[in-house]
Amino acid sequence: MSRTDQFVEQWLPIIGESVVETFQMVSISLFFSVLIGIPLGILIVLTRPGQALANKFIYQLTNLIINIVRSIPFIILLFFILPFTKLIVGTTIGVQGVIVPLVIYTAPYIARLMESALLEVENGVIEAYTAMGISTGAIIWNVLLREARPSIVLGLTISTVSLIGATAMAGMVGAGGLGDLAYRFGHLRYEVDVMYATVVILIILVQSIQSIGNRIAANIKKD
Amino acid sequence: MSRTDQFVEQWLPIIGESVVETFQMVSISLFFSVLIGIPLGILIVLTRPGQALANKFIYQLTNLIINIVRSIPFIILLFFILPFTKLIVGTTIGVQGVIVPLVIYTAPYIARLMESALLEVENGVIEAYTAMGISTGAIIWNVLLREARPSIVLGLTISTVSLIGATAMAGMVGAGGLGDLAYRFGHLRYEVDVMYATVVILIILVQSIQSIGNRIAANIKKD
Amino acid sequence: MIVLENVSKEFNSKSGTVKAVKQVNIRVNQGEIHGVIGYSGAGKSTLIRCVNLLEKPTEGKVFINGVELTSLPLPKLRKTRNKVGMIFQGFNLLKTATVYDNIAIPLKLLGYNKDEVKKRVEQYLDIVGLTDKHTNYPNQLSGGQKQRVAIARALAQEPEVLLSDEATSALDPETTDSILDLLLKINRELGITILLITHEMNVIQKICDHVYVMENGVIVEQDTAINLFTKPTHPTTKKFLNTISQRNLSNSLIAQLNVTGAVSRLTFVGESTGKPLLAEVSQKFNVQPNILTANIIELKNGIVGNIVVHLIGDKEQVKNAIHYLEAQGVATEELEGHSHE
Amino acid sequence: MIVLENVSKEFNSKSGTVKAVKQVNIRVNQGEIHGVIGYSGAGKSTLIRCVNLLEKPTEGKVFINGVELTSLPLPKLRKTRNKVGMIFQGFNLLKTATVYDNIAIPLKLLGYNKDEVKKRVEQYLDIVGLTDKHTNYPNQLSGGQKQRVAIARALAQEPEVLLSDEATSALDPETTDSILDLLLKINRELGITILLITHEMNVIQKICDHVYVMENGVIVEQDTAINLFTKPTHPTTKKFLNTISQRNLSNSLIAQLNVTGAVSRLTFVGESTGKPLLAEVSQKFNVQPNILTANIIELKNGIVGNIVVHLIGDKEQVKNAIHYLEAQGVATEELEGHSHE
Amino acid sequence: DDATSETKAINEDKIVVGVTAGPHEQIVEVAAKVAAKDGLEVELKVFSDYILPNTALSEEDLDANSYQHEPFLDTFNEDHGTDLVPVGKTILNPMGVYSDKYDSIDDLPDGATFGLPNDPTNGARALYILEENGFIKIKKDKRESASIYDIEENPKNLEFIELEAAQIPKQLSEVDAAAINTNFALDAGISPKEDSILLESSNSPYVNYIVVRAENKDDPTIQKFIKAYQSEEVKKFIEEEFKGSVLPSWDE
Ligand SMILES: Nc1ncnc2c1ncn2[C@@H]1O[C@H](COP(=O)(O)OP(=O)(O)OP(=O)(O)O)[C@@H](O)[C@H]1O
Ligand SMILES: Nc1ncnc2c1ncn2[C@@H]1O[C@H](COP(=O)(O)OP(=O)(O)OP(=O)(O)O)[C@@H](O)[C@H]1O
Ligand SMILES: [Mg+2]
Ligand SMILES: [Mg+2]
Repeated sequence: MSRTDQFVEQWLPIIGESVVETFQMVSISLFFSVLIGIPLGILIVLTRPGQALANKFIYQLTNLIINIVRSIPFIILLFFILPFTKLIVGTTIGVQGVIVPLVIYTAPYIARLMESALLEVENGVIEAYTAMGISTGAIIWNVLLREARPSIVLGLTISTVSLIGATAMAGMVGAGGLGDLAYRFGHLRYEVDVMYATVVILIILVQSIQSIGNRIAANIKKD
Repeated sequence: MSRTDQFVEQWLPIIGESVVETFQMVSISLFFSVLIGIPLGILIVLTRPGQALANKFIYQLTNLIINIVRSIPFIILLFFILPFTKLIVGTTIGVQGVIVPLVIYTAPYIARLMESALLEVENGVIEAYTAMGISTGAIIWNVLLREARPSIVLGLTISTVSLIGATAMAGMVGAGGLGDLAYRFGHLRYEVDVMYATVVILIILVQSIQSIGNRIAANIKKD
Repeated sequence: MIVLENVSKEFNSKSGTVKAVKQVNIRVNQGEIHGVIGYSGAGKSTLIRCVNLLEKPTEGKVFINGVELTSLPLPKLRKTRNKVGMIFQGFNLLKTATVYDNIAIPLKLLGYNKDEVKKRVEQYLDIVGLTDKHTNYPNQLSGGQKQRVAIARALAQEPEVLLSDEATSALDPETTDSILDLLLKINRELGITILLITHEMNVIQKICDHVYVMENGVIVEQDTAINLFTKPTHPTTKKFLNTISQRNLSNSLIAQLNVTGAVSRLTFVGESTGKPLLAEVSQKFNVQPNILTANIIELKNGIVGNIVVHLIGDKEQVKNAIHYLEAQGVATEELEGHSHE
Repeated sequence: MIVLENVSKEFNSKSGTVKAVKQVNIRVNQGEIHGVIGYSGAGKSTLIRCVNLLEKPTEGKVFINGVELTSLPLPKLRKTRNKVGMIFQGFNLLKTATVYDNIAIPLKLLGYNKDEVKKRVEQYLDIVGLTDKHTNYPNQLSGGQKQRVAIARALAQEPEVLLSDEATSALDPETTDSILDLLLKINRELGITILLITHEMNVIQKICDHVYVMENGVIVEQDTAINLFTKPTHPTTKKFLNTISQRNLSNSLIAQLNVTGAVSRLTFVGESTGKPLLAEVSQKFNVQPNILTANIIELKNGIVGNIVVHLIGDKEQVKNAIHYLEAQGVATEELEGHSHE
Repeated sequence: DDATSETKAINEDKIVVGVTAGPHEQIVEVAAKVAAKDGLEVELKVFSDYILPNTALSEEDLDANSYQHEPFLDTFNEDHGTDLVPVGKTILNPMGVYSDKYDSIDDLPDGATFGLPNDPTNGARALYILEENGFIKIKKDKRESASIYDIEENPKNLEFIELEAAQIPKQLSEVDAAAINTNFALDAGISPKEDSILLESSNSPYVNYIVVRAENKDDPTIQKFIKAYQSEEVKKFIEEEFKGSVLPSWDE
């Protein structure tokens, strides 16, 4: 049996499992992060002074909460919210246990990127829809989010890639995944082949996500 | 001596030192990341198909490099590039040793945020300056970067906050800093007071950076 | 019905406070079309934006169909706005939506069902002549085409009140005419109330019942279109009228011509234009009338004729001719020239 | 000097390929002002954008001052573009720069020294009447004010060749006039070559030497301004001319009037407008001329008079009167009406 | 309370064991194979953090963990008010001091830089070795869980630099001396016997344990797992794989 065959036989299942874990962590936590992050981003844009729902208190509070969460290093956050994690998903370890901290880590980050994307939407179009007496909710959905889509897609792409990076740290709570595999085997055990294989998979993953993101954004953008 | 006094006496110098280390790490690596990230972002915007300097090869290559670096989890990156770090700054430990990996981690990230900001600039203005026969360099500086400033500032703010997060991991090469202090003493050694103190300082730091960033962006934005 | 009572609007900027609109009163009854003219920066756009509260007036009250808007809670304000269409000076289209969707989306949001939306979009796209562009995106359109999409969007809403800010200024005369015809038609058939801003006198001429002239935030003159075209009093009004009746002859030319007679501006209203008055004069008096400039302006509610003639002959005869013309119901104005401008 | 040789431009979009400009030839000699008119979507903006290669023609050659641009390397293209100013339909100002900076930044980039920049900015801000707005940002300006900043920016460059895409369409008549006067002045004093797009015939009238009429990407008629105003041949040209000479009377009215005589359009060129011809006719023949519409159009290079008269009298007399008028150098055209439109 | 602990009573066929990445993980992997023959399934949860395996254990997400020595466990129990108990000795991960620049620890000059692991279990040990050999003095109450801030006397003015344990061999050239776990030293091609300038004494208190919640101390499933861990196969694996840098310590 050649060295390669041996490597494949030994590591393929492990790497395969890590790929699955990474996909699970990224997709599930991305889903919830988007679910929380986008409304948060909208809230912070709409409640800022001079905007449709200007409300200094809510604006400052949301801002503060986002900042607090973003201030805490991921590893501390992970530990800080253990009771909360336990409450929500019933366990603090494994892929399940890492979803909650990943979401809490990623959501405010997405909110910030959202903010930056939404602030780019031309005021004029929003005015046009306001003038027709269309409700703020409908304007958010049909104008604000719609027009910001190219930036939103780019922002989400960036977030997804960062999220993949964060899952590497998720290994610390026993969730596994590619980043953790690279760290544990490649780094701690000097199984350099595993590390390279894993990093190559990560690169392919990131490159695909970024290409898809760029393509979608360019497609939506019509000017 | 009261508990507080004791705490202050014991930990104040240590925390103070960590604050200094964090400031050093963040400011120096931010400086270099911006220096590398912004031109990279410009390159990737200008060489994309249909743009002023459209060049498929450079575009794809830059894109790939950014993606590769962004693919590698920070913790792996930190150790991967040790020889390179040693070559550049002569040491791989302490604040100096962590600057290189932090820059390599942050620069492509800034490049991506830059890309997203620059793509928002209206084509019309760029055309107006092209029509006057103004050089691409001058247009980049006076139109592209100028008009994108609000988004750039927001993007840099987000990057800076993420960078502070990354410095927490930098403790692994002995660079210290607030995040590392919170992790090792607050978390690993359960000096809860230290953790809270550190986290509060981090929150204040992040909140200030974000507020300043938001204020500047709002000030530059004139529509 | 649109009523503005003492509406003022101030802006604060680095270069100080700008009073863009000052104490303006306007009343557009149901089914009427009123127009606002004025120089660039006069405050026209700001004024019209006060009507649907896109700009909150610093002072004054705004009524639409009898409802006072400034004190209205948001949900009720929205209800009223549903009935108010607006065409913006800057188009304000969705960049990422096709021409079709730019018209369809607001209709969907206003609660019309799928079939109705489709019907209206197709109908109004046809009206503005953009059916073949329905899959294009705004940045693939010419300036005038964008303007027409904006018009179609506002009209498809089939509002009771229409606010139009230079809706036709990016359009060629032919397209402008067809849009104006359309506005007149829906005004007549559906009784839509229109307040419009324009700098093109032919728009005023063709569809306005009433005209406001604005300068530095103040309405300096207002009257029915006929009165304004016949007896303008404010210099700004006169300058605007010059654009279609070319009233301005050089002073030196007038002075030169006055040596051999008199230069006179004759304004006819309605029927009197039909009479071959000048020929009569030439037969009755020993006076040769030479037309220097002439215009017959068909207004929405009547016809105004405007002729500047050089009446050649001796002073006495010329005076008699002018008296004769006035007796026939023609407004006359003798023009004095200066030999040096 | 601007020369376009067989220039075509195609766009590809979902709704198929659009041939926006088809085989266009244009030659604007140094110091001339040429105008392009045409319906919305005719391809005017695309054409003018081909001149400085903002739009790369799919076919054909572009020369500016004798230099062929399409094959020029970028640095040389830039050199040529330095001499070409452009006013855009959509303003294209820097949102984040003040009015002052919007004019100053390009000047700085073009290498003028500080004093020169300051001098020019102040001079052109004054000319467009925006001195008091110099610290404002574009979104604090009215539509016309933005347009004026764009004009000032292009003129401050003091180009040899100016491309203007509807530069005055957002402006009131007074401001338009002052801008046109300015263009004429710099054209006369500095010999600047101008190619402009407009849909306002009074712009053509006031400053153009030569006119192109564009339709569906093709130039369907072109001639000197005087010839075009006197003897328009293409229906589109005629429609555009109607906007300033109100040539169109309803067919039924014409039919009705023709019962009691003849309706005739008289076109005078130059001097003949000065003659009291109609009065003469009325004295010489037993014919009463009733002016239905009348226009005297002062073109840049001459005067064109345009009168539609109802000549009342018996057929024979009317015929004689018309022959007499033609003998005096007046172009006549009898208008036929149909009782049913 | 009783009700919950009863429902959470250890499953007879399967236990979940937490380990930290590295030797602990590798060894339990082998122990799991042994246990499988005995009808016991062992599921591994790998952590890189040193706190979460204990919190997860006390939260009943784990049934046992294997990564810590007694001093660390005691501190943890005290800090977090938990009741975790050691039930079986596992391995000793001896530590040595190495230097690229000096042949003897006594050559270290005043103010020399000294690298040591930045995690609490290994970091405290490094300091302990130094204290044992009289280079520093640690505060009394912190003796077995000391950090670099707990040093009372430092006559040589050593400058301590905390580094990632696995990384120290690669960074050895940048410090005057460093404490390195033997396994990492071997991986990096450094020989403990020849290259070290100081080795941990064999009576180290830092033997690692399998740890469980107090109520499961005598649970038969746990005993089954301990038996599998302390088997001959595991011992053989350790000796072959780690070549003396990790010592099976349950027989002592
Ligand atoms: N990028 C594009 N993609 C597809 N079609 C385009 C694009 N740009 C312009 N067109 C089409 O080309 C034609 C000519 O457009 P152009 O802007 O030149 O018209 P225009 O004569 O300037 O009209 P207007 O007076 O309304 O400004 C239009 O039908 C337009 O829809
Ligand atoms: N947001 C603002 N901040 C400061 N000044 C403003 C603002 N908006 C408008 N203005 C000023 O108010 C005045 C009136 O502007 P407005 O847009 O109403 O003019 P307008 O009559 O519509 O002109 P135009 O015909 O050029 O469109 C202008 O002098 C303009 O500079
Ligand atoms: Mg306006
Ligand atoms: Mg155009």
